[in-house]
Amino acid sequence: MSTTELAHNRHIPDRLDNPLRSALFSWETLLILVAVAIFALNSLASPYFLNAWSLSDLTFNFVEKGLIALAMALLIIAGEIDLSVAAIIALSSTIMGMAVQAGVDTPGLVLIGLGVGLACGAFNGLLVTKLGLPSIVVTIGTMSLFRGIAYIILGDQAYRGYPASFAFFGQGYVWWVISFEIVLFVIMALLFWFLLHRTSFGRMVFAIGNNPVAATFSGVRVERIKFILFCLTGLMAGVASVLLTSRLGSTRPSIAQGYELEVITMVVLGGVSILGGSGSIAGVVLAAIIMGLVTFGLGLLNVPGIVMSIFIGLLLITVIALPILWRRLRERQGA
Amino acid sequence: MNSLPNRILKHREIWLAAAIALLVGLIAMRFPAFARLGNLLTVFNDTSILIILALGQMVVILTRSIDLSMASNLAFTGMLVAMTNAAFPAIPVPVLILTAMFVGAALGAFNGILVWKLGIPPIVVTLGTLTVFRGATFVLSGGAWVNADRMSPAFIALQRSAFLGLPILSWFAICAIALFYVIMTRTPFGRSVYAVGVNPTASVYAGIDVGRTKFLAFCISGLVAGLCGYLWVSRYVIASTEVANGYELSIIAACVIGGVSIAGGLGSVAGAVLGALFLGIIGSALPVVNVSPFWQMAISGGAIILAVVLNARGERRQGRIILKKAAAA
Amino acid sequence: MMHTTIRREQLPEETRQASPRFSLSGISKSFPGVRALNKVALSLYPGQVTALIGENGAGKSTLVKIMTGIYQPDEGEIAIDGEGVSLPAAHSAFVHGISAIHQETVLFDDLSVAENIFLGHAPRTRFGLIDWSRMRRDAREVLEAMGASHIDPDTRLRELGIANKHLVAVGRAMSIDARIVIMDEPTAALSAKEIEELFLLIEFLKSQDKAILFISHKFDEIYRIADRYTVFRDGEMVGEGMLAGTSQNEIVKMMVGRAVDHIFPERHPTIGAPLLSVSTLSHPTEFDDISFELRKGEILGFYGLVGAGRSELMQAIAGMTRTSKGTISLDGKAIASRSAADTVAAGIAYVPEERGRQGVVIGLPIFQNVSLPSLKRTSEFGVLKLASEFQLARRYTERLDLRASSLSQDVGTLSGGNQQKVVIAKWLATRPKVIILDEPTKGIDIGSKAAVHGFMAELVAEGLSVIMVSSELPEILGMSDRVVVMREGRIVSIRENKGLDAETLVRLAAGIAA
Amino acid sequence: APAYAQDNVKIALVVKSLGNGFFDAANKGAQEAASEIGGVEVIYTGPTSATAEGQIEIVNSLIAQQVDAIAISANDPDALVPALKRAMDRGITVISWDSGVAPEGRQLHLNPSDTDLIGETIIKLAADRLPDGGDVAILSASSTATNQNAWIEAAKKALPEKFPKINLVTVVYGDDDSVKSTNEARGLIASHPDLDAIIAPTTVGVVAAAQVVTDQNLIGKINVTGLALPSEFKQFIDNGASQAVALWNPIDLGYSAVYLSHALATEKAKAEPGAKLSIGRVGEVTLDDTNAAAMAAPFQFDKSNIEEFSKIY
Ligand SMILES: Nc1ncnc2c1ncn2[C@@H]1O[C@H](COP(=O)(O)OP(=O)(O)OP(=O)(O)O)[C@@H](O)[C@H]1O
Ligand SMILES: Nc1ncnc2c1ncn2[C@@H]1O[C@H](COP(=O)(O)OP(=O)(O)OP(=O)(O)O)[C@@H](O)[C@H]1O
Ligand SMILES: [Mg+2]
Ligand SMILES: [Mg+2]
Repeated sequence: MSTTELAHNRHIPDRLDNPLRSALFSWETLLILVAVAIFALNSLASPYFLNAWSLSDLTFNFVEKGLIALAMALLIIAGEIDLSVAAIIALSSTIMGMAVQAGVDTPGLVLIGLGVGLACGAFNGLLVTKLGLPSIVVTIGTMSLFRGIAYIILGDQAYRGYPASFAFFGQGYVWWVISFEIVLFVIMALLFWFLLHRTSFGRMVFAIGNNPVAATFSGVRVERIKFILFCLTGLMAGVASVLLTSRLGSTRPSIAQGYELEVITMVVLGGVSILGGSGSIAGVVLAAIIMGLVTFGLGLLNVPGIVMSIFIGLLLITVIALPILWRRLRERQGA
Repeated sequence: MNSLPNRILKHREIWLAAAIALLVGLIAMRFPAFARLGNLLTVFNDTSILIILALGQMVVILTRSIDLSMASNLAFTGMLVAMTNAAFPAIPVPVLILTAMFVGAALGAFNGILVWKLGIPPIVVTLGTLTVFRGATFVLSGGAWVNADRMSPAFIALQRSAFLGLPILSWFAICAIALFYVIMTRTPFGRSVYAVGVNPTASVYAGIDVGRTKFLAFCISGLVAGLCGYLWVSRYVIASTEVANGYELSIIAACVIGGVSIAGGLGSVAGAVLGALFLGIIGSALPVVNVSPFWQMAISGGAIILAVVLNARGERRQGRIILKKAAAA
Repeated sequence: MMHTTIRREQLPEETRQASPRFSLSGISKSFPGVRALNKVALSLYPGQVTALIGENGAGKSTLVKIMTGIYQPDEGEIAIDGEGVSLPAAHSAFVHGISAIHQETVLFDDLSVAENIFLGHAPRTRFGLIDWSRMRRDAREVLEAMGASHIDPDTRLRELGIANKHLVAVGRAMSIDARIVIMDEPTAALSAKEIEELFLLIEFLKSQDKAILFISHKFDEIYRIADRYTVFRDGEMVGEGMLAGTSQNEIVKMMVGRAVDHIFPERHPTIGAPLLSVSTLSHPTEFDDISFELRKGEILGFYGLVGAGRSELMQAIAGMTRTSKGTISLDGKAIASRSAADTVAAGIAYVPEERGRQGVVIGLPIFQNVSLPSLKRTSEFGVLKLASEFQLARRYTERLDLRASSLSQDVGTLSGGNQQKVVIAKWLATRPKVIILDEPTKGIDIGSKAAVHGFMAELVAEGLSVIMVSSELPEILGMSDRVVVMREGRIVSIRENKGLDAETLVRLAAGIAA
Repeated sequence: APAYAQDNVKIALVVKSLGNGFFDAANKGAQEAASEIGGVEVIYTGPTSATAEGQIEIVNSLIAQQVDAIAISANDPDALVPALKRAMDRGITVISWDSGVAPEGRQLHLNPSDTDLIGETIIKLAADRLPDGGDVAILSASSTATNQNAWIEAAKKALPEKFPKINLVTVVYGDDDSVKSTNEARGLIASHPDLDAIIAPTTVGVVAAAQVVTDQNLIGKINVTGLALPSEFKQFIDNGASQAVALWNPIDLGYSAVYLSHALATEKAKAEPGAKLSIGRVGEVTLDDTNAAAMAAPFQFDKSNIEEFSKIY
């Protein structure tokens, strides 16, 4: 803290370190390095990897989960969590399927898909903010509830017969190998980056996550913002549902099983603190890409998916533990 | 004001037990055989594994932690003992059970060490080990299943054989309930688990090592998961990578329904057991009363939400009272 | 133990025979930015009650935590019966027979009363299991001995009022067969009757030859129960001796009359018309029938003992808590809305007391902390303008002479005093008409205090009105134009700060007849 | 077009889930076909849990690896169609076997046996032991499995004419998951006290049902039948929980899948309605209007022969 004592001049600089320099030592840089390394390894390991179509196909492995992770990142930064996102996908897809039977056309289907997602998110948000319940239990409950409703509606049936134009969202290409899904992901990532890092809303999200009491004392409407974040997460689950349903061309109640944990893993791997208060959209996007690279790369080598998950799990623990060990080490040297 | 009936009614476990009795009553109206003792014992036996797991999870949750890796731990140890049994049928089953408990506890200790020594949030640690343990199961088995034909008769028969008219599996649950009851209510460790969850700062003042208590809690949940690894595999007579996939959330749900507060410090053995039984009864009753099994998930989801809402009502915190007249009133 | 032998020579006749049961010497303890204790000494004698006296923040509780193994001193020795000991953890204090009632009730809300009393040393059965029935019996005995037999050992602590909780804390200390008993403001939340019972208990402990440390801000209690006194000021020991023969005035002077006091700013207030008026404001449990007016350009001091309810009142005015009755109006307009966001918009800023919890957002950099309540002004259509955020932050932090290396530094890395400056800057940046400062200099060093005081003077000179809640007499006397004294949730007196003296205020706040 | 420049023809055998004994046996046959044909590399793969999403990810990586053919036993007839269509667009031969995909998602489908025949056989296995008629229930796999649903349809069709005394009380789904199948079997027994037989046309479900009957001491009262792998099921024939079960030869099925994939991929054969295609040592099949073909009739196992077959698969 010697700098503190020395700063006798009344001028306090905006920042001390060169932003470029601090960017160089950031979490995102680490993730970029990891991503590049995995990319390189993939290209070496399989001759089929470096190919426009392969790289395009690769994106399907993470885009739907990544879209939810964008919103989930904000929610976790604000100190809450939503385990029901995969169930929201299932319910939203089921309702879309019902709408198809009723003869609704593509634009209507999309609206319904997004609307159901939003409504589910709002339901979570109401339970958490109005009744003051812990979000982790609320969403464990709604996770069963939402998917349960999908099972009640569908039972052992499947909905199919989506209109041909509906296939575009999950299967269509905007240009050459550039799929609609990846374009949407890039746009959404930019939007969320802007929302979190460049608006007063995003600033309040950080404040809430770091210290909800102080945020309330500072006039931040904590409950309202949390509610909005739950709605946003539900909405993004709705978006993912539209994409996934379109990609599968059919709906079963077991759709997107287990996605919630993968989404949360993405968020945490992206450097978002599970305790709230810190994280970045760039990190989450990179984590999504890394998970896509790992699964697709190992898939090319015909490594079973479950073995890939060992890599992801270890990556998660190591990446979280490393900074802590590093700090310990430095403290020990300092003492 | 503190009369006995009053005090009893304050316990949420009583309410839950009443709700379960009501549920059984309702089912019995449509299907009387369900409420017969024999059938209820079968339901209890069917729920035994969930009960044991919920008890382990309860200890962890009480310390303000969470163990998402229990089901994966179960799959791993289950696979390990099944493969051991297939390869060396001569090893007596009790030895295998002890092995399962030991291996499970070791995996739990791995979680616990990361929480204790590195201070990584339990949810992150166990989210990681959730996939690692299950992946390790696949690696261990090479993806192959161990079927009934490869297990020794004793391995399969043990929990099915009866003692005093009850299957051994039920006895496992009964012993676990008794043991956990004693640990949680009658041992300094059990009480320090509560203390850590209720108020970590005050625990430090009272001379409790908070990190170590959490570590031990994870060892217990791991040990229990290991034991259930054997029980599960021998009950369903199959060991595969997919065993109990996603079951971690059912375990947590049982605790939550049983009134174990996710914020730590609140919850009881009776609650966790009743929460598990509630899920077990719904699961076994639906096909019986001819409600489509597809309703089961929604019903248990609704039950979880309802339980959380009701528990939260009971926990409303009061502010401090400065005014003397208010304090007296 | 050289130290103690020398000291004994100076002691009056009757204690010279007894050697101290527990003695600390040369104890220092620093926290980031604060030297809480500086080479202090304290001795406790068997069969005697020693009162530890000092202003808020003098370091009393810090010493208690060192005596109970919760904090480790930076330097100094601890001895029991003349033998040096170390207390590396709370448990080791237990083992040495030290028991304490801490100032913050560190109890377990969701455990039963009996368990709160016995956690960590519960009676066991032959098999090593906790013996609940004996524990209940013992708990009942302990509570009865304290005259608190109305508390049922089986109730959950959460269901008890704060006074009863405090009794349980006392019971916990009693339950250990301790030779040294420490009580950090045990009477703060007790009623007169309960205090009487506590005193009977202390008399009993004295007769049992225990060494007792008693901390209180209330002089009548100190004179009733204590034999000896030790006075701390700003982390240093400034005096000790036998109470008999020492007048209350002498002690008050020791604790408030600071030799190296900083000079309060010279002010020539021009006080205008009433700006904020609060009338019959009430809360079901926290405060009742509060009416006062704050005038333009005025500093209104709120004095009272800890727990008098000043903070609750101010939070209600700031829109953080609901009230049951009464009105608040600013500039003649009633403030209808009851949320912090609306109060800020109306022009009232509340700088909270608990800086760490309610004030700073640790994890965010300084400039983001400062701009948090003013985000509307540093953004356009919700889009942040970084440059104007920095500008805003710089304007107010530089005025407060914040010592920081850059505005992008995490506030968590600042010292307590500098954090406090950030909090004040944050509220000033909202351009309020009224600013409420709750313990604005709590836990900050003398230098920063002067800066804050100087700045307050500037503010009122610019026409702002200030409410200053403080438990520090010099601050109240040095800064206020008028002083409101609160006790137990009610206003007991509103006075012009002319010819007011510390003792009058202490008496009013503690309810001692003059 | 297939890459002749490469030495090997790469054929991916995609199964519903890894670890399942039935598919492991099929893989054995696939490898046999590969070494018999020569110059063929078989990639045996599948998700860990039987989901369509898992299979889609695998199909995507197979497309990227530019395999020559994909032979899939699908977890969902519809959800896989888009991914498989894409594979065909990129010149990959796609066939389904065992559990089919909708016609637009594959070039041909290889049924292990004639659907109607299987449907009839599973009922007959139960009916043979119930000369006076009785109540039977079906424990199926996943509710979306094409093959299961087709067999159950066929069984229902056969009931009124050929087995008038047999009463099918219900159909439940165990999702090819041991736990779920066990619970469903228990539910069946609890809710239908007069049940005489459980028919499980799935190798996972039939083992679970037989284990439940054994555990609940209902041997002799409830007869378990269906489709079972002899090696996994032998003990239940031995202990009497089941009188007889049936199955086709999974080894032959895997063999044929690879044989046909190879023939199509190397353009030695063409998949069109009515075509007669050779499947090497197994014989030949004829494609119907939907390009589907059926292999041999299911084979019955009982006390007399299970010992022998349990050593093979
Ligand atoms: N954990 C801590 N971290 C930082 N500073 C601390 C900590 N604990 C105490 N301090 C500071 O040490 C000083 C002494 O505090 P302490 O609580 O000992 O005072 P006290 O004499 O007990 O006051 P009171 O009469 O208000 O109880 C204060 O300036 C306080 O802010
Ligand atoms: N009854 C109590 N229960 C719990 N905490 C208490 C109680 N009384 C006082 N405290 C603690 O003492 C602190 C000061 O109490 P409070 O804010 O009510 O009174 P105040 O008159 O504003 O005192 P202060 O001079 O500390 O501002 C609070 O932050 C609180 O933590
Ligand atoms: Mg104190
Ligand atoms: Mg206060």
